[in-house]
Amino acid sequence: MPDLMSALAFEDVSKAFGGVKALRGVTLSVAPGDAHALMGENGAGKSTLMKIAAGIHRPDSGRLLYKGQVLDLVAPRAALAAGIGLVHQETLLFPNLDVAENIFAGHEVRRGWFVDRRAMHARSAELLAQLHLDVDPATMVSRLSAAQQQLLQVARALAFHCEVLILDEPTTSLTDSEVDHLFAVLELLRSRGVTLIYVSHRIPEVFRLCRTVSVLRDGQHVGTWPLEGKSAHDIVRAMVGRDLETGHGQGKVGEAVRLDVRGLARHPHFRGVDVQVREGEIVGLFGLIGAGRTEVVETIFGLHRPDEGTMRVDGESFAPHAPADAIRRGVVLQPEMRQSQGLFFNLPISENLLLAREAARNGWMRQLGRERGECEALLTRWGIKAASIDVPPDSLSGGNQQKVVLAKWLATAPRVLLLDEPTKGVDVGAKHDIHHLIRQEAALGMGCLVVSSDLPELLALADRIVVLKQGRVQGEVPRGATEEDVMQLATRAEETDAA
Amino acid sequence: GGSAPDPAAPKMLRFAVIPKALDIPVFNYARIGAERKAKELGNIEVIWRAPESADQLRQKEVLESFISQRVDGIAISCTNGDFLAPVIDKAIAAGIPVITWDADAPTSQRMAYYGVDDFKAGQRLATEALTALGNKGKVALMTSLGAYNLQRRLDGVNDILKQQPGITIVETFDVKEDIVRAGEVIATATNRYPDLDAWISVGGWPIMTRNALEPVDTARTRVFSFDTIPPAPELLKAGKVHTLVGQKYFGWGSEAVRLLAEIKAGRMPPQKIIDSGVDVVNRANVDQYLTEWNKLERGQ
Amino acid sequence: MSVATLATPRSRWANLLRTRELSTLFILLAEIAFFAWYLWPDGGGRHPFVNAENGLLILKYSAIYGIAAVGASMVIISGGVDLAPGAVIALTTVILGHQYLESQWSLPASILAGLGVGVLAGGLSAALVVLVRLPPFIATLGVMGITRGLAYIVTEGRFFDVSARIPPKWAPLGVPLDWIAPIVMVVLMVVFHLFMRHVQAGRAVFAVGGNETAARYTGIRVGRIKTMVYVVSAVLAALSGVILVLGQGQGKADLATGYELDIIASAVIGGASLSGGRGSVIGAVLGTLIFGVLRNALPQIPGATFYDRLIVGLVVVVIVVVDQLLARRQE
Amino acid sequence: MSVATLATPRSRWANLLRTRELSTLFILLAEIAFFAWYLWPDGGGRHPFVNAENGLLILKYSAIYGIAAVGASMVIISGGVDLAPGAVIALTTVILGHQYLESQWSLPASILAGLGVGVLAGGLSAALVVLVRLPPFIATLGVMGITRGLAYIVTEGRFFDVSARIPPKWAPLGVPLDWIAPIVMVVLMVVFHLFMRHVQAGRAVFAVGGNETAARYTGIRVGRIKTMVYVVSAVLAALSGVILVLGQGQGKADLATGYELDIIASAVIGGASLSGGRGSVIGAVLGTLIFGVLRNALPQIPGATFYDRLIVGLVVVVIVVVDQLLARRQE
Ligand SMILES: Nc1ncnc2c1ncn2[C@@H]1O[C@H](COP(=O)(O)OP(=O)(O)OP(=O)(O)O)[C@@H](O)[C@H]1O
Ligand SMILES: Nc1ncnc2c1ncn2[C@@H]1O[C@H](COP(=O)(O)OP(=O)(O)OP(=O)(O)O)[C@@H](O)[C@H]1O
Ligand SMILES: OC[C@H]1O[C@@H](O)[C@H](O)[C@@H](O)[C@H]1O
Ligand SMILES: [Mg+2]
Ligand SMILES: [Mg+2]
Repeated sequence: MPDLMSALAFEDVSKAFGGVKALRGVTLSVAPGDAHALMGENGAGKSTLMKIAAGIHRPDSGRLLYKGQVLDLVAPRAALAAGIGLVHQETLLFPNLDVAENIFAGHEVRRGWFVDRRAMHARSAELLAQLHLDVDPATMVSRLSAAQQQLLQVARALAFHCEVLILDEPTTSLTDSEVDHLFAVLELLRSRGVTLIYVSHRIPEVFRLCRTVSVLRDGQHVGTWPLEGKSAHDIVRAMVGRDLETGHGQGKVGEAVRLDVRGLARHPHFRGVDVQVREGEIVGLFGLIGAGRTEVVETIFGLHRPDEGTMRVDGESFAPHAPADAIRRGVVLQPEMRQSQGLFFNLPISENLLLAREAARNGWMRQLGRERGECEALLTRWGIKAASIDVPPDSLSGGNQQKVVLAKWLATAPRVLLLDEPTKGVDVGAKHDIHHLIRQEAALGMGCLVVSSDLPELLALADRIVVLKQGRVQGEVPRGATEEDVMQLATRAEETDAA
Repeated sequence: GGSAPDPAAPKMLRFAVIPKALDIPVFNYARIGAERKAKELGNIEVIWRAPESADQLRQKEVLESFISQRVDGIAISCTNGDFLAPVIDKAIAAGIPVITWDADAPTSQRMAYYGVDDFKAGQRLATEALTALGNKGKVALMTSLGAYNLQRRLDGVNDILKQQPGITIVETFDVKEDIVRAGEVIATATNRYPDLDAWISVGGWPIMTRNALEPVDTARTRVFSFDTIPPAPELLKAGKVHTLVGQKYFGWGSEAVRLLAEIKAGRMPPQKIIDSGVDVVNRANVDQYLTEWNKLERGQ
Repeated sequence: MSVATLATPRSRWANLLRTRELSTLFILLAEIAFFAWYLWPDGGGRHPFVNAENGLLILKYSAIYGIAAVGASMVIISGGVDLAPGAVIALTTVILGHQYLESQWSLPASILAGLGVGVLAGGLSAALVVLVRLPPFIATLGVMGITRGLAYIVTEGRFFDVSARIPPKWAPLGVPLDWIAPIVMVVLMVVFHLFMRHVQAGRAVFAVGGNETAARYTGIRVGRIKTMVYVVSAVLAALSGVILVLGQGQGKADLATGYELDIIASAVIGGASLSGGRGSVIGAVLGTLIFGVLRNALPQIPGATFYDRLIVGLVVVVIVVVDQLLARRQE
Repeated sequence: MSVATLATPRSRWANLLRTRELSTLFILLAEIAFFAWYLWPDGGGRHPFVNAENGLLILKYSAIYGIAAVGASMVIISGGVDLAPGAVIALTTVILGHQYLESQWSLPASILAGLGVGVLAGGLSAALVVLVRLPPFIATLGVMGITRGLAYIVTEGRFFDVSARIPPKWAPLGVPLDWIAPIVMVVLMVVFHLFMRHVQAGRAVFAVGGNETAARYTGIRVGRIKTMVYVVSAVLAALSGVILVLGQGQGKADLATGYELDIIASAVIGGASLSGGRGSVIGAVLGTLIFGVLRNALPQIPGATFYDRLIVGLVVVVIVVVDQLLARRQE
């Protein structure tokens, strides 16, 4: 029965990509004016379902109802015209255009034949201000940080005045304060009657924003419930089909200093950074957007040359000219952006898993036969869901892609593991697995330095957290500290700056 | 820029001598001839210029550039005479004498042409072939599409061959001024037509190396080609080639410069078309031809 | 966000944009200045390089490349590349000549037939790129072969002597033939510059070249935009062919052989990026003038004869390198 | 994940890989079959196309392209493109000829000098791409101009008649000269195929072409890999030049003009993607054979003279289109 009361409804929607059945007869409806969370493990089919609503994919079977009417979307254009907007999970921007042009691309404000640049800039400035995004509309997008780019994608969706706004994991790069700004805007939209569909793996956010939740599992609709009265536990169970123990699982920190960074500086990004990581220790590196965390770990990894400072690995001086040097010394980095920095979509998973190790190895012949066995072992060990080791990674869900990137680094048997947003866009189950694996590796004596915008994650994972603000270390908090303790360090700095 | 003027010396005359292209070997001898003649006459500077490869539009641009810098005379081998005619006329209207060499622009006002009559030369090449073949047999023709003088030669060749019922033309091959391609075409066609009686080429592509004609069994297939520059005469002596039709390569340059100097001195050439005549080189006269050639090369 | 912080980056960016074309203009002027100095006539008198006639000459020949470069640079900005312009120019001259002389069509009708070559060639390139999703390099390489091949088939190595039927001092609408090419080039440059900067479809070309997926997802009709640039490119090449055959008097299959690489190089010198998303129509036209000045001035330097190719190669490298270094400085 | 599900996709992927080269081989065989049928001698007797001698002929001339295509396809796989091979071939023939004839060097020394051209040209391309970070198209376009320019400067329009000093039936190491080019081509094809599949540096070429940023973050020395492919490409072009000058007997500045486009087209026909990350050395060589068969067979068809450009253009398009459609089917 079509639900006449729904803003958007999917009826028995199926979609397959080659052999992969992404959606298997999903029936689901979203009430008008609702803030509806869509949850599920990585690869459950959330993005696919949302892309169908945005006219990017066409379902193989089933149909889409919009305000009770059957809607046949032939192109993204048609969805936008109907009032359905989507903030994509991936970064989809024009690096060669400025912020205003990115917001209005394809929908420019016109005066007669000509594009009205002034009007677009003014309107962009408003949208950016709403999101507290402090960038000039004339800035080139290639100059924005990952977090700024993510907010910009939201700003673009806001410009369309949609009736249904879908946000597919819009906060993976954001810290709490940016999330606050974003939620304020979303609350405002909802109060104006806009229907929101919110895809996220961050359960607290879902409770904050949404009223209803739908859960997908393996391309099928598990159920839809009001969030009122539900617990995080319930949702996880619905998603994963089992309980996850939330153990802190403290490892034992050794005495030897694995990584010793002193007075590291790279202008204008950061300066005077001191960090020590001991064997078996997991150190968190926290900071607000643009605090320079990524820059710090990339510099340690040899991607950039520091202007000042010294580094030691296991007591020996360490000054890598390139990542290859760092890898040889046992220092590896899982980069922030897995798609652009971590994966080769032209190569099978097996190559993705072993290239790093092989590039660092001195020998030059590959033993492709033996490697297969190793790759299959890695797949099993990390629980990576893939058709085989011979498919390229684009057929994997985000969480599984992330596991491939992590596995590729652990295959090099590192001594120091630098992680930049290790669970970005990863579902609770996978996140749990990843935490478990990181702890397991640390317990074997590795030193880990973890950058994450997800404060609860850091609190659960790290033995202590170093807080960075505008490129300077503000202090650190020990295990057992609260979110408030950490935020205080970050905001105290902000107050002193304002003074 | 430029050379320091010596007020005592007579004014230097700057003659632009323009071949069809810089990458066609026959023109190298024309350059030698032109520069030698300039030196001999004294107050003449030769500017040797052309597009690298034959391109009639770029050649026209070069020609126009010489008009706007007001050189004292222009001698040109036209990639396409009709195409250049209006610009040649423009030069003459601007007071710059123009003569053509090797490849004419008959529809222009050019003051003289020095070279062969391409149509007749083609006829001659074909006649030599007919004689050797006894007016019958299978022949393959070789040209490069694009240049007008080659087209005229080809027309001349065809004019003669088509009158002979005993002659079959198996194909006219276009080698695109590429000697590697010429070699490939010769090899392929030799394989395709093992009973071929003759090759007739209106340009020198087959005879610029020993290698291009290597697959040809000269006992079966005879080769007739335009151009006699080295190593062609040696190929002839070695029996790889039957008859060559040569042109006045050094003369192209030296006559061109001489004619321009004469015109500058107020003496118009007695006739517009100065047929340089061709050198028909065959087994009988090749040694004599080589002696002559060596003299020319040494500048005697 | 204060007004002050707002002003700085915007005007800096605006500067950059302007600078990119200005820097090409600057290189062109420096080149002209160099040759003006180098070729200064010893005894005074008429300057062989700096004179009105020579200026017109440079413009007239550069326009053959320049008109095509307007379209080719749009293709490059869209993230593609067009290897067909040279062949399209040739086929246009041939078809125009054939219709005018052999089929006895009127001149306007023959011109339309010539432009039709552009529509068809561009349509074919677009179909291969958009529908069959061939990489542009290979699609337009194929179209180049097909187009030039047809020109040879029609002419069989001969040519159509259009000059025979066009009066030598012919001046359509009172404009001397020599002036037409430069005027058309400048008008097209301005029109398409405005189009690319201020019209939605023009902006979309930049978007498509910058991130095709993002363009598709934001509702830009990527297929149409690509079709547009390939058709514009081929039609402008055909227009260049029309002007060539009218101005030079011949329709011939081997005309403009290899010019595609010069045209692409001009666009790149003028600031276009072959990875798409960046470039300028004005820059591309200025790029063709940089080469045009070289082609004009080098024959005026006696010893330079065999150095042309080297000089052109060096100029390409030096300009792009300097440009790259300047761009890095500015960052 | 059961062993069963594992097996199916693995062999499918492996198949795909193999198919890509097999499909090029299939096209080549189909082409040969077509001409074998079309050129079947009416009265029986010796087949003009299918005979050992003709096969050798095709191989010998294709090898000029094929040897260079081995390197050029590696550049394409790395995400770049090399426009210089034709010019490098030419400069090599010229330098070898010059050293051998004018400077009276020994033949081996002259050959080394010729190969030196490759090292220098490749080094320059690599420097421009890696250090100055020029887009490969423009960097190698510049190197193409510089290289060919030098060839013109050295020869001044003349040529070096190496045939004068190499005996016509010369057979180094007992191998007839005609056999050398095909043998070298096949050996290089096998060696570099193995290199690209089984050697770490070869795998890295695919990684760099697939995602350069990720390659850098993976610890691959991107600069070295790129330097390697440009140098290999130019050195193999030079090797092709050496074989050309020995086989054809001439060192000349205009040799191999425009061959770069044929070489690139061959690599693409053989499965290389110009956006990098995909391609095959074997495929590229098979691609040159596809063109080689055309160059050989078309002159055997009476009347085809004016049609050959069209046919080559059509073949490029048809092969790549068919290939694209097959690939989509398989998905
Ligand atoms: N374009 C595509 N081609 C092939 N397979 C795809 C494609 N897009 C999605 N898939 C597959 O479809 C399934 C569902 O993917 P989808 O992106 O919808 O998951 P998701 O729920 O959004 O996961 P995540 O939380 O990781 O974003 C996955 O197995 C994925 O690998
Ligand atoms: N591509 C870029 N171009 C210019 N500036 C950049 C770029 N990337 C980052 N920055 C700037 O460098 C500084 C440090 O950025 P970095 O990415 O290291 O921060 P971060 O703490 O990791 O924050 P994020 O959450 O944004 O990743 C910030 O001011 C940021 O705006
Ligand atoms: O090699 C080609 C050359 O052949 C000559 O015979 C001809 O006179 C030249 O103009 C040129 O075409
Ligand atoms: Mg998703
Ligand atoms: Mg970061």
